Order: sequence, then C-alpha cells, then structure tokens
Amino acid sequence: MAGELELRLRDRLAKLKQLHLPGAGVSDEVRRIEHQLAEVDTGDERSEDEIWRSVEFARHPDRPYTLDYVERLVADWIELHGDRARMDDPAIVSGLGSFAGRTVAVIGHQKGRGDAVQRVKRNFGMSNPEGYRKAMRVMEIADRHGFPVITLVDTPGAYPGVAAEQHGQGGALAASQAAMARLKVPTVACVIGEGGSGGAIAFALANRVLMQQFAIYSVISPEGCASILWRDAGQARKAAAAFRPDAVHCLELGVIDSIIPEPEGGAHTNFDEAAKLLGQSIRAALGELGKMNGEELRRDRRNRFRSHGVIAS
Amino acid sequence: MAGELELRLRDRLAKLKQLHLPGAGVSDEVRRIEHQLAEVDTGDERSEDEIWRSVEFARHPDRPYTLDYVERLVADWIELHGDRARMDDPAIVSGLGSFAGRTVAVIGHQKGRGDAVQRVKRNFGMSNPEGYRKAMRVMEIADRHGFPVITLVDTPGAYPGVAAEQHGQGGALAASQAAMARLKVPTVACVIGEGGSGGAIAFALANRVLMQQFAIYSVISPEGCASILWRDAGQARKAAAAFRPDAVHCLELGVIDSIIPEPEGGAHTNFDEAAKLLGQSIRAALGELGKMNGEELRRDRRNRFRSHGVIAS
Amino acid sequence: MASRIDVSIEHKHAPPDAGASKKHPNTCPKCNSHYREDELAANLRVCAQCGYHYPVGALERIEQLLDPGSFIEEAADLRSADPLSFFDLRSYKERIAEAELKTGLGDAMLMGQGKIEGNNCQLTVMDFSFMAGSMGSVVGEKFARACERAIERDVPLVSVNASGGARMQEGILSLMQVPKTVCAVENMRDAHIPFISVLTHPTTAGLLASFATLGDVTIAEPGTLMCFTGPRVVQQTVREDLPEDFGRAESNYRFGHLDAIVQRRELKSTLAKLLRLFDHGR
Amino acid sequence: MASRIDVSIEHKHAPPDAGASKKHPNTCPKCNSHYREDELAANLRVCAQCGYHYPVGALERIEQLLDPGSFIEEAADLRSADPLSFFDLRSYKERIAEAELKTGLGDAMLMGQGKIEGNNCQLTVMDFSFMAGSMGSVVGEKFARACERAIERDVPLVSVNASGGARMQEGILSLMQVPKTVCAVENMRDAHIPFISVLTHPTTAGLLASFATLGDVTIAEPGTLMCFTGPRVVQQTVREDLPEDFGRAESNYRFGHLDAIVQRRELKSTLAKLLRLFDHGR
Ligand SMILES: [Zn+2]
Ligand SMILES: [Zn+2]
Repeated sequence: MAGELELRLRDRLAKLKQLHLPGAGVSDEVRRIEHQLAEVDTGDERSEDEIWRSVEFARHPDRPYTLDYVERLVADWIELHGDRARMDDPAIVSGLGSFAGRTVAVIGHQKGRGDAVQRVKRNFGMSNPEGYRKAMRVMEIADRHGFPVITLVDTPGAYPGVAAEQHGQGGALAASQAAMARLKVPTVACVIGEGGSGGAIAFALANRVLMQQFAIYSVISPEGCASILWRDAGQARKAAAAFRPDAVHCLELGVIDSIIPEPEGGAHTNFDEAAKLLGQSIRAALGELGKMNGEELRRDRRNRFRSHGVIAS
Repeated sequence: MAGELELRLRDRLAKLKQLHLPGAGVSDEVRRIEHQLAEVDTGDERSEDEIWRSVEFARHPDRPYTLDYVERLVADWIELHGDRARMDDPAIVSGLGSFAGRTVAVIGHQKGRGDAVQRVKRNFGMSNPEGYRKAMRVMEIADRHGFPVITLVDTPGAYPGVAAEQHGQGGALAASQAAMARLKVPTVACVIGEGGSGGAIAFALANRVLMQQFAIYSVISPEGCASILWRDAGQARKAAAAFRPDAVHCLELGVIDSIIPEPEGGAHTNFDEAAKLLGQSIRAALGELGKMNGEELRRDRRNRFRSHGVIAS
Repeated sequence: MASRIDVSIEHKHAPPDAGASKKHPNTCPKCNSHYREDELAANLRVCAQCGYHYPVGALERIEQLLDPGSFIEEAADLRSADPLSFFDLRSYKERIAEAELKTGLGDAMLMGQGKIEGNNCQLTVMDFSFMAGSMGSVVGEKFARACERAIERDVPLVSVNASGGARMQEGILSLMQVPKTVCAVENMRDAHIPFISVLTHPTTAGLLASFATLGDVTIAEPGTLMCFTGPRVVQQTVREDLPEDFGRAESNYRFGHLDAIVQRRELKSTLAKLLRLFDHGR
Repeated sequence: MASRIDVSIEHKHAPPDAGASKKHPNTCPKCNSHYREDELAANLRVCAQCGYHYPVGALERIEQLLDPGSFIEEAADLRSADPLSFFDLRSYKERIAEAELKTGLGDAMLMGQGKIEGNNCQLTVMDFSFMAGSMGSVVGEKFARACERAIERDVPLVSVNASGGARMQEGILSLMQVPKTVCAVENMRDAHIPFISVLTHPTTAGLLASFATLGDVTIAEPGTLMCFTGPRVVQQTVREDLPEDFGRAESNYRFGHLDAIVQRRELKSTLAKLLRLFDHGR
C-alpha cells in the first residue's frame, strides 16, 4: 500500500511546509512525517481481510503481554503495587527496572493468559480507576527521580463496571493523561495489542507513540462501532474496514510515530524475537528524546498532540 | 501563671540565643518566643480544674464549629465537595471564599450540632481518609491560584473505623501533612475545639498555628491516656492534668504561636464575638506572612516544625 | 474470542430523556406538564412544576449565562473534514450537512469570549443536538484554541459541556481529541488560568475522560448523566439492575466527583461568584 | 459527653504476637517450634517450620542488612528530656532508665550510614523493645537528622520501622514529631533523594501518620501489623468482628497500601536492588 500512503504523506508534508497553523507545532509534524516516509514499506491499500487480521492478531490469546516483554527486556525488575487508597488493580502492572543500562518505569495493561480464571483475575486487561491511579503514582516517582517512562498499551478498554463508574472511571482516565502531559522525563508509549479507546489513551500521551505491526488502536471496538452505526454487531469486519484500526492507517494519520515490526506470522509466534524488536524501537525512541530537557520534553509532547485532527475550514 | 511561664520562656530564649542547633531554625524560634512573651497574660500555674474546664469547653456541644465561623467571616463562600475517587466526607468541609477582601481556601473539621442524627451525619467530626484527600485537592487548587489556606481544627481524632483503616487512614494523614508542607501560599491553622492527635495534625502543619483560649490540643484524649497509663479511663482528669492539653501549656512549649481570646465564659456563649476575635487573629497572622514569597513560606513552615522537641543530650 | 465485552467509549443511544421520547419537546418528560415555548424559555427551560431541566442549545445557553451582547464568537468558521471518507449506512459528510441544517451550527461547540456579571471569561458551550454533541476534530480544535485564548488574555475559561462522547466517524482522530484537549488544559494549568467545568445532561464518555473532569471547579446541573460508559453497556456487562440514579449528577456527587450540583436558575450567579473569587486571588 | 469514642493514636497494648505470650521468646507463637538462640539468629529470626517472622532488635537488624563493618552510627548521644515532668503510675524518667538498661539503646531508633551490597545509604532502624518503639523527641530528631544527612551526602535513606506510635509521656511534643518528620521527608523529596520505607511488625499510629508511609517505595515484612488505629480500638468502635488479617501487611497489600511484602531472607537483596535502581536513574 505504500504507494498510496507515501503519496498522502508527501502531500501532507508539502501542505505543512507551506502552512502556519497557530500552535500546531508544524516543524515537529514535518520532522515526524519525514521520519514516517522513511519507515513506510511498500504494499497496497489494506484489504478488509488484512485489517481484520490485525484485529485477530492484536487479540490473539497467545500474544505476548506486558509482563512477557518486561521479563525479556527489563533487568532488576520490581513491581510497585497499589493506589494507596483502595486497591491494587491487577489489570495494570507498574514498576521499576533497568532497561538498556538505565533505570526506567514501565507501566502497562496486563491480560491474564490461559484459562478463564487467569483471564478473569486480570479482568481481561480492563482497568478500574484505581489502576490508573496506581500508574499515576509510579509516574510521579519516575518524574521525581528522572526515570524515563515506558507504557505498554494493551486493553479492550477501561472496565465498564458499576464500581468503576462510581469510583470515577472518566476522571481517572483524564487525570492519567494529565499526569503524563506533566512529566519532565522522556516518555514512550507502545501499543502492543489492543489500543482500546479511553483505556488506551490514558497511557498514550507520550513523547513518542509506537505501535506493533499487528496491533490495533481505535476509538471504539469494531463490534461497538458496528452495533451503533450498522445497528448490528455482526458487521464488525465492515466497521473495522471503515475506521481502520491497523498500524499502517494510524501511521498514515500521524497518530503514531512508527511501526514496530513483528516476527513473521505475528508476535505470538516468537516472543523473544518480538521482544527484541520492541526493545530496539523503544531504545531508539529514548535515544532521540535524550537530548531534550524537562521543559522541552513537556512542550514536545503537548505540541505532538496539539496537531492531531483534520479540519476543513 | 505567667510568672512561671514567663520565666521558662525567658530561660528558653536565653538558651536559644547562645545555642546553634544544626537545622533547628534558631532565629525563628527566638522570634516566636519573643512574640509569645508579649502575649502571655498574668496568672498562676493552671490547676487540674482549670485544665479540665478547657477539656469541657473544647467539647461543649454548643461550641461554634467550622461552618459557624465561615458563615460569620467569609463572603462569597462556595463549598467544594468530594475526593474525586470515592466519597464526599461530611466530617470535613473545604471551600473558597473571600476573607478580609482576599480569596482564601478554608478547610476544617465539621461536627454536627444538635440531635444524634446530625452528629452522626458529620461522624462527630472524625474524618475518613477520603476527607483528607478532599482537603488535599482543595489545598492544591489554592496553591496553584495563590489563595492562602486557613484550616480550622476540631476533631476528637481520625475515625477509627474498619473502612477507614482499609482505605489508608495513616497514609492519608501523612499525605495531608506532606501536602501542607509543600504549599507555596501562606497557611494559618487554628485549633478551635478539640485538636485530637493525628486527625488534628493532618491540618496543622501551617506557617502559624493559633489556638483558641479554651481549645485543647493533644497527642491522645485524656480518657485514652488514662486507660493506657493508669489502666482506668476514669482517671481522665488526672491524665489531662499530667499532659496538659490547654492552650497556655501549648504556648509555653512553643507548639502554638498565639492564643486567640474567647468571649467571657467561652466561645459557645457568643458566636459573633468568638468569630470576630478569631477573624482578627487570622488576619494578623496572614498579614505577617504576606511579606514572604513561596519558597520562604515553605522554609518558614518546615523550620517551624523542625525545632519542636526537647532533648537532653 | 466469541463473547467479547464491549467497551466502547461512545454510549450507544441517546440517553433516555434527551430526545428518545415521542412527546412534544415542550412536554415535561418527568411530570407531563406542557409549556408554551416563550414560557419555557423565560423559565430557563426548567419545568416550573417538577424542576426538570430541559436540554438547552448552545446559543440559548449563552443568552442565559452571559451579559447581554457581551459574547464574541471565535473560530466560527471551523468545519469538519472527512479524513476517513467514512461511510456506514450513510456518509459522514451527509450526516454533518444534516446536523448543520438542523441546528444552524457549524459543529457541536461554540467558542468565544464574554462577560458574566461583568467578569471577563473565555467560554466554550456544547450543543447536544449537533450529532449528539460528539467530539471530533472541530470540537477538539475549538476547545484547544479556547485554552490558548484564555492564556493570552489572562482570563478564566468556563466550559459548558454536553456530549455523547467521541465522534467515531473520524476514527482514531476523534480519540486524539481527548489527549489534545487534556494538553490544552495542562497548558492553562501551568499558566495559572482558572478553569470551571459545567456538566449538563448528558456529559459522557470521551468528554469525561478529557477536559470535562479537569476543572479547578466542576459543577453539574441536576439530573445530568455523567458516566464514562453508558448505563446500557454497564448493565450488559454486569447483568444486574443498576442503582436508580446510576451515573447521574446526584450519584456522582455522593461518590465525590462533583463540587456542587447547581440549579439552572443559580448557574449564572454561581459562575459569577467563582469568577470573582478566582480573580481576587490574583 | 458520656460515651465518647476514643481515638487515641496509640494502640493500647503491645500487639498480640509481640511479647504478650508467656512462652519462651524463642518458641514460635504460631507453630510452637522451639529454636536455640544461635539457630534462630542464623535463620534471621524466621521460623524454619512456618515462616513466622520473630521481632528483630535494631542492632541485629543492622547486622542482617548492612555489609559487615559498614555501619557508622550517628547522633548516638541524643537522650530524652522530660519536658512535662510526666508522672503516671511511675515517672517517665524511670521508664526511660529502665528501657535503656533493658535494651542497651539510648532510645527507640538507631541512625547512621552504611552500605547494602556496596550501595551507600543513610539508615534509621527502630527497636520495638525500647518503650514499644514509641516516637518522642529523640526518635523525631534522629529521623530528621537522617534526612538532612541523606541530603548532604546525596545518598538514599532506608528506614526500617517498628513502633506503637507516639510517646505520650512527652505530651503534645510527641505529636509534634509527626509533622517534624514529615517536613524532613519533604526536604528530601525536594532534593530528589530516594526514600525506602520498610515496615516491620508492628508499625502503627503516629508512625503510619508520618514518615513510614511517605517512602518512594514502601515494603513490609509478612504479618506486619500496620494500622493507624489498633484492632482493639477499632473493634470497640464498630462493635463487630474484624476481618482476620485486619491491619496486617497482607490486608494492606490487597487494599493498595504496599508496594510489596518481602520475606526477611529477601530483604537485603531487595533493598540492594532498589538502591541500584535509584542510583542508575541519577
Ligand atoms: Zn416537570
Ligand atoms: Zn513457626
């Protein structure tokens, strides 16, 4: 599909180079698109089948989860637990460890693997507000001590439960983003499976947003979109083809900064290789960010998100 | 009692002027003691009866509570509710209003007046952790917008309930103090009734700590102390006489900065007059603090508490 | 992967009392009282019988809240593009055109500056009747610009919200409006600009997960549905009856998520008081 | 005012398994295994049968945790004064003298510098056997100085806690140690000094309301009672049975108040790992 994507990116690049949108961080955008152009590989417009394959791979029960990557990439790992108010949300893991010779904080959604008991124990990676509050606590520690923050995004979405609502799910998602916007350390977010709407974005307000080749990232699940717009959840494939949650489309729209390749056949076929590729990309992203000071990192991050959206006026 | 107190204060002052304790903020201490000397009125060592009168007045069911003072001293009052996580604790009120022509935040314990229903509704002024978390939220708003913070302390103590413990009572009390230590705005704490141990100190880490004439301030209730040390809660009067929770004693130890006079017969005999006297003292304290910038206010506050304690070495 | 739990940030249908009824729009859905249009408008669209708060459009809301003639609209020319060429049962372009015709608005938010009892402020007001108040690129951009204007002018921002969530026809770009507006609020925060968020029925999903919950002070009108996930989806997940006022302002107030529930007739004076207070601290 | 609820920050008696038993101190209160003194010390005072963690005195704790010979004690000469001339059934002076004789310590905390697996740190270690580890002016002063030394030396602070709460014989001055130590932690925080808090059985009341809960990382040994109000007082208030592990580390972990529960045999290596991590971020 690269022909099409490449054309669009070049077109967008040309426009941006002429334009001066107020506050839109144009030069950052230009830099990003140039980077994307370098990354795009050749191919054709994605078919409905190809997009659906991303949906299936992203949700594959054998796909590596946050702790699988932590185990392979992080030394001296210590998980930090609890929101200091009500609970330790098992759907989110957070902790400190050594990555590429430097201490980092890692925060991610965590799905349970295997039988129903394990999956329920992790609540399918769907966090309660308390999970985001735990994560914010760890972000604050990282910020104070100068540890870069790496987030791994892999959730169908924030948990739609009664207590979750009563304890402020919406506000917690907003607060988590606000906390990320405030950090003076480099932050890299990686969508490693399902990047499901609010639950995902709560960890994705980072300086660099990366996405694995077969991950998905979307405002709504294909089933949810189909049932609202087509009034039939069975039209999920059609919905997915319409809003295209795949990595190439996200790159095309400038929503992510680069695509992390997966092993042939998907991350679930080779955890070690998937981790190696993920680690390389995170390392490269942290390397780029290493030159900025705290204020610059904040500004870079906020400008990055300032530029999102397409307006006709 | 002033003879005795005055002698002790002069003695302490003389010692301090010779001494150089590391980090003890000696010059602040000197300034405070000089101020206290000016405030001490004449009288004799307090008798057991006099101390017990303070205990009774401080707990008097007709004593003015936080909202009684707010009503009389604060214009444009708007109460701010909720901890944004779990509840709105009715044992603590917090809000913004106009005091002496300037916007301030007021935070205080609130007891219910009248029948058992009202008193239970406010949980007798005993907060859950959520109440301290609400207060911290309001402190943060005040800090960001430059509003001085006035706290009114009136609690038998933090609530000793099961959920209170499960939701982190101890940690919340510590966090509330830490939040107060961090503020860059002037802060004045007034003990207006019962200054009961941890629940009280959570709001008392202020630049200036004032105390009404018949308020009490103590590490433990007289009953609690008696039942531990005398193994008989009935010895409460004796315990109170031993640890002396009255305002004069607290002033003598340098724990408070000044005593706010009450109407003849106690604050409960004349709310308006009590409020007027309280308002004058707070205004004077804020006036003194107005000259310091944010960093100086922080340092002043921390140095103030750094000097507390008596060591024999 | 057969029985997935749906966790859309968009609740699936307009909330029960915002248009689902087949009654005349001036008939009170709670007590069936009926009002002439001028009567209802004169009473700020509050039922005189039972206190039910009818929905208020953005233009009328501005009339209710701002000093007469003080509103100056900004960024009025912004319009949605169609970055995905989105087509479900109908095209996004067609839906937008229909919404414009129906409401006379360019999108689901009006933005500008004005005065409330003499106090200057920057203002954003949403309109639920424009595609369920959904947040796409235009709403996100208007809100971000409102924050920037508030900083430039050193005036507080008042945001009156009403939204069903993200505008899914803009796909992932609608989700990006969430962090974009959060960043805008953070810039205001760093500049010590006061931000007052007013939640009106309904303010849900993407709005709650972004700027609507980030006010220095957050207030709501009575009865406002303010949940991240809608009651229907929650019920589907937990498969049990929900508390009667689930997700409503009254429940949220009890659970600590609101500073106050303010009757519409008190909203202007409450905002004025807050603006005075935040001004006198400065 | 007849039936007041008592809300003392001091729980009233030594907690159940820290001395209340009449058994020989080397007999396990959980499983009745008995150990020779050298056996028990060699096993870090953990029951080899059931894993019960016996109390550890401050000096022995330092031996367990620090690299041999690396500890340099500081502020060793600080002693309690008796500002209230406090006398209950006996005088405070007499109680202090007795505690000194019994423990060989000057007060309930040792403070100094040392190394853990080669990592420099400032260290405070409390001893419950000195007046129930209560915090008076000396403990407060030693902790505050430890924070100041950590800042001066730019090394992390590790605090191993065990305390029944405030030392009420020093009256209001004992309460003042709470904000005093909180301020000391805040100064460390501003200086970006790492602070690791270790809770051992029991760490309650005034300690929980001050520095013990303010660590960057907070860990506890298994079974540690860590409550603000003791179980007896809570039960008296609520008049119902408490959950079995009420106030224990295991319950606190579930409720989100601990980063980890660490077995004593893993404590040194865990601290070393944390010190390495905090060092490599700098
Ligand atoms: Zn009606
Ligand atoms: Zn045993």
